Amino acid sequence: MNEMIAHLTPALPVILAGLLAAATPWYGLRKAITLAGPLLAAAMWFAVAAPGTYGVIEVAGHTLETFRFDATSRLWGLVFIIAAFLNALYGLHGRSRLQDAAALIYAGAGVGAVFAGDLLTLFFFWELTALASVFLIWASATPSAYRAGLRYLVIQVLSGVLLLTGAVIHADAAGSWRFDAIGLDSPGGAVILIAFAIKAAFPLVHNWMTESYPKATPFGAVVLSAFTTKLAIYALARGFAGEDILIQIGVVMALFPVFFALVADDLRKTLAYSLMSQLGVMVAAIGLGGQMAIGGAAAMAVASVLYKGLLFMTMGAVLAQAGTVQASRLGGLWRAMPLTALFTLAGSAAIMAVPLTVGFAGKALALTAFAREGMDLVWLALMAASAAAVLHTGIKIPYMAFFAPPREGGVDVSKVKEAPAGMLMAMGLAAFLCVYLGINYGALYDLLPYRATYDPFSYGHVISQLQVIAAVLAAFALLARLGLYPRPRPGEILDVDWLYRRLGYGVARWGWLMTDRLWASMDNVVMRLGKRAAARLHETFSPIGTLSRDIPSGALTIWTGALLALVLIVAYFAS
Amino acid sequence: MIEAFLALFPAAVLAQAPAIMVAAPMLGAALATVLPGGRPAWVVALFCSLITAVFAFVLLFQTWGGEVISYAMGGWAPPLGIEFRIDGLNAPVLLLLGVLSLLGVIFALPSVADEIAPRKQSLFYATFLVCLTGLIGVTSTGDAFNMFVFLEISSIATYILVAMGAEQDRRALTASFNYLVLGTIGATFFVIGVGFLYMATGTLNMHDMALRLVELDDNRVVQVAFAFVIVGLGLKAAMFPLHVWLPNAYSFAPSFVTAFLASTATKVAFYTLIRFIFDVFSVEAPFVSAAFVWVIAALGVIGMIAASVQANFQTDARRLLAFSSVGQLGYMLLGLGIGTAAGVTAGVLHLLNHALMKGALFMALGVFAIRYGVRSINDLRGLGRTMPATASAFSVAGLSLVGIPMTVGFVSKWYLVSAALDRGWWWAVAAIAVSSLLALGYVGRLLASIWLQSPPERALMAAKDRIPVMMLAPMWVLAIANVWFFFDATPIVELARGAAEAALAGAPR
Amino acid sequence: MNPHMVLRVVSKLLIPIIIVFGLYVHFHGDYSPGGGFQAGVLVAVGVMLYALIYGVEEARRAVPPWTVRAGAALGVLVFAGVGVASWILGGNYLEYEVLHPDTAYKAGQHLGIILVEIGVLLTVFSVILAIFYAFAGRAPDIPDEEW
Amino acid sequence: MSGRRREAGTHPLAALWAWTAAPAARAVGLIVLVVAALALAGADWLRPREDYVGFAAAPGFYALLGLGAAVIAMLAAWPLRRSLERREDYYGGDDGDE
Repeated sequence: MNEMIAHLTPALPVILAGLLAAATPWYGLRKAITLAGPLLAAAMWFAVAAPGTYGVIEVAGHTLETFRFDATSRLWGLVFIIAAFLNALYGLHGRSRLQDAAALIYAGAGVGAVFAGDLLTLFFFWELTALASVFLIWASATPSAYRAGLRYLVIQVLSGVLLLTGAVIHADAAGSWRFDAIGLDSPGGAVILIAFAIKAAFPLVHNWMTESYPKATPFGAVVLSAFTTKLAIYALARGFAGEDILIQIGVVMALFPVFFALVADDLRKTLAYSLMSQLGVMVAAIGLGGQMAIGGAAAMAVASVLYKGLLFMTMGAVLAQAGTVQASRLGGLWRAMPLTALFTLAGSAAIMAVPLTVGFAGKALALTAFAREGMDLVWLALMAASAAAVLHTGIKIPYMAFFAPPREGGVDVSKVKEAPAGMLMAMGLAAFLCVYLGINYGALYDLLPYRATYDPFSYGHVISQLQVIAAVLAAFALLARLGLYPRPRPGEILDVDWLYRRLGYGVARWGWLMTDRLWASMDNVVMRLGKRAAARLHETFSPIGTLSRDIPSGALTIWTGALLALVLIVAYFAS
Repeated sequence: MIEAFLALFPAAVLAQAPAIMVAAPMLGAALATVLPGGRPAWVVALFCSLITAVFAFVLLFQTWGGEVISYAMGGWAPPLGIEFRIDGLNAPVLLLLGVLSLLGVIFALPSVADEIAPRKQSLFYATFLVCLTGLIGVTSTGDAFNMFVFLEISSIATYILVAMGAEQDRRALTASFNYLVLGTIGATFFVIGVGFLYMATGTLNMHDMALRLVELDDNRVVQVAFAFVIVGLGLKAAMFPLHVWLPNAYSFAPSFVTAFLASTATKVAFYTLIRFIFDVFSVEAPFVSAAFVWVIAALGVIGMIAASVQANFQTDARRLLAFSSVGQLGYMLLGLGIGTAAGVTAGVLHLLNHALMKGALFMALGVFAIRYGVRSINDLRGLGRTMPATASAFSVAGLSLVGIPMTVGFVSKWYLVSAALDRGWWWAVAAIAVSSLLALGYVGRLLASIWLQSPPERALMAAKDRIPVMMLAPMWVLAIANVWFFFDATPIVELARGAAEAALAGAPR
Repeated sequence: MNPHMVLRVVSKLLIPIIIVFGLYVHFHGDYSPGGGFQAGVLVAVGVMLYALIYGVEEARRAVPPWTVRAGAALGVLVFAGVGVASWILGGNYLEYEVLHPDTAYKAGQHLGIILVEIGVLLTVFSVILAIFYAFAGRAPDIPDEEW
Repeated sequence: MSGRRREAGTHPLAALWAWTAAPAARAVGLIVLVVAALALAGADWLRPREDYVGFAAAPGFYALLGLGAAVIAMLAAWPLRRSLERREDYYGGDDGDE
């Protein structure tokens, strides 16, 4: 240990708190621990005086940089710590020890991954996020959640394995394990990019998110929404800033989920798709590169942690209190949960990027970067995607849950109670942050990796954003009145998960059947052809033949002979 | 510290250390045969394995800086007499034997008392000591024919040990018989190879043989000898297509025997492979280097994937781990096949680490078996709740088997990947990744069954007494070692590196 | 009247000779072909012949199984003990030279090899007999009527 | 938590949103929204904006963008949903084993 561990990574108290929570059966003490962990981490964050690399550990002949505190990582780290605290607050009433522990370990792993200075440390925490978070899905304890969790785990672990593979290749070529700009030129870069792409829910590999988040527990989905994808955005920003291909992917990623978000019946599924769309904007901004775009992506990530977290919290509260988040069974909940409705509206405003909310400050920066670069079409597409976000999230979530007329056979509003105090506190705090950072946007911009000289509150910007929002609202009201709005109804919307859940499964089954038949017919043919020869062999080697049938050692003896022949042949030709 | 340890022994004893290693368990075996009951025999076995462990450390320290100890049996100077030759390559294997036999014997008392009829227990321990004698002999001898003799001693004792499982399951008898047939084939191949070598070089001393083989690269007899030796020893080590004896033998043998064999017997056979390939023959001989790529590395890669796939389909926990052993052996073979110092280091490292993992895993299964009599994966369900201590140790070792960071499994996989990359073998890296995923699959099945499922009702009732500490302690020692040596990897990495250097030193060309 | 009179008489004559011949082979092993292994087999054959003629039960009375087990252990102990003795006398394991001060005639070598071979003889004798007992004990003896 | 609540299940703070349930709320809301949208779009003609993207500086552009995006999204959802929607337990419900 060349440099004594002066500053430990802030991940440590969070993970330790998680482990402690796992071992603490007393409810009160455990909750104190879950709150104390993030607070301690925040204290450690503020204790760092100057950027630099701390917490260097020597393990197995490798130097692990566990705490790299610089312009990029400090922002994400802080946001993750705040999110961990909000989540702990939100989970105050939760009785599940497993979830408390998993949430903290998962959050700690996210923090650790952000502060990782080298690829090995990154890999370690990367895998830890996967392993810890799956329990938040499994905690739902339904068979379908179990299977979704399994699929989630498989793809997340795959991401980790790819990361390790790519890292090894990259480090081999670059001669260093440092996690800096990787780029696609370097060998291994592509493999690492795929690893990141999985966690960032790129199109075609996004199903783990849209499938598992709605299956997680109310608390679990909140926690899940905060870390994994934002961690991937961080990793992309650090490793692949300015890779052109990300722009195209980002555009597709921003537009593709719009439809799914609009028609999904499960409101948490809507949120998952909407999250994917937001991530698409960030990915495109990272692909653009340059200080402003990266800053914009960072600001959006911060904003997204806050308002997406807030919306998942409110929907979690609805699920916990009303028993469902199916749009087709909800409506009129404002009567029972007025405060939750208020906070939902705050979150909606933020995701709509209404001026004076954090969403506005974030989105403005990212989209303006495109405009300044003269990438008009990309800009237009992303603008359209964010206009659609107003529709499919900003309006749909609060309207369907709270303000639509109650449904026939849906949730009986009179039996629903307002969310418990802990949840309300967490939602309130998140809503406050959404608005506070929107007004005092300087505080947010100061944390960005570059000094923003951009002022989002120019007349042109404010008015144009208001025009978009108002137009979408009016269009929604009009079409809903005309009955042209696709009203939610229960049903499964096919996504690319069909490829593996149906097609892949079907193909595998079909292949299995076919091979079975093939073997049978082959057997037949071989039997007929080989009958005479076999009979002869049998006559000759009868004792051995029976021996080999009864005892597998006979077969192995043949293998031994074959191997001997192989070695002999190799040796013969080699010299 | 090393000097202080060595200073504890008189010089005369230090000089006799190689012989003491072999003689102690041999005398112990004779003594145990005539003792009346299991417990006195166990005391003898414990004492002998303690001596073995202590002298394994002595030998290790004596050879630490690359020294070579040559011990002339009966005072007949090599190359004519039988030589015991300890160098950096076999000293770690001896250490492994010593430490794991000690831990195993501690574990054995309750386990054997449970699984073996009291009448046979003293003979059981005697057989175990004979087996240990043979394994130590194989590892320390420098004489090719003597190696064959010791190999047979250990093998025959192993057949008996495996057959002792018949009290639990009659299939142990067929398993043992199969093992006997195939083991004998392997030994015969080996001795044929040694015969050819003797024909070509006129010597049986392996060091002497290496010196004489330098000029005999083109000799067909030598090449044939090489083929016989590789295949014979490969069979003993359960190299992939020749592994068929192993799963049955491991799954029907008594628990202690499986734990002991899995962590030592195949390791010793693997050591003999290294000894022959690198030390007696040379990597620089064209037929050896060709065999590396086309036979050893290729079979290693095929084995680590095929056996891992097979492990995924097993329903019996011990069988699953047995197939996993075959797969893990693939890693070691791949390390050898890479053929560089880094590759051999990785191979030996994985050899040591795998002994730690599998020792702990099989011991844990033994504990499960003694408490609930469970064997199939299905029966493991809920054990995390009913036996958390054992289940945790099992999980740690299982994760190490997968190669999760913070366990030694990661360290050895790490070295293996680096070695493969140095050589530019991308396909090998890909295969390691695939095999690791497969390992995750089968270990995941075990762990999911243990931790995620609820215990069957009867499990709570059928519980016998508390688990003896004597079973828990060695298991936990191994499980902790699995984590410890990740954070302090230097000792084992140095051991492996020393072994690789000794192996590659070979004869000057 | 016992139907095997001839066999019994002849075997009673032969068995001591066989055993003595075994010992002869053993002691010859020192300087010409022969030795403990072959001798052990020969001596065991003597007992086996006895068992064939008089029945396994009789043979078991003459050479009880526990002696067989003890003999095997004792043989190994003798063998290993010679090694330990040579340690104590300051030599390497099984270094016979140190066993006797007379080096001119290699007396130590002679002594050592004979002692070791005695160990081998004992073990081989015992083990061969143990195998014989194990197999012979499985099937009932051939009844007298079938001779 | 007192007995003063007029209706079962109604939160005391629900008064905050009571207006949304007013009979006229829907019609009035529609009118207000449309008027607001038109007014905001009209502002462009009163005070021209600047923009980095050339065509975006055109008056009313953002309103059209919002309108277009929303209408296209909503209308496109119908055919897409018809082709992609399956019954709820398509992948097997909670008791199937996929």
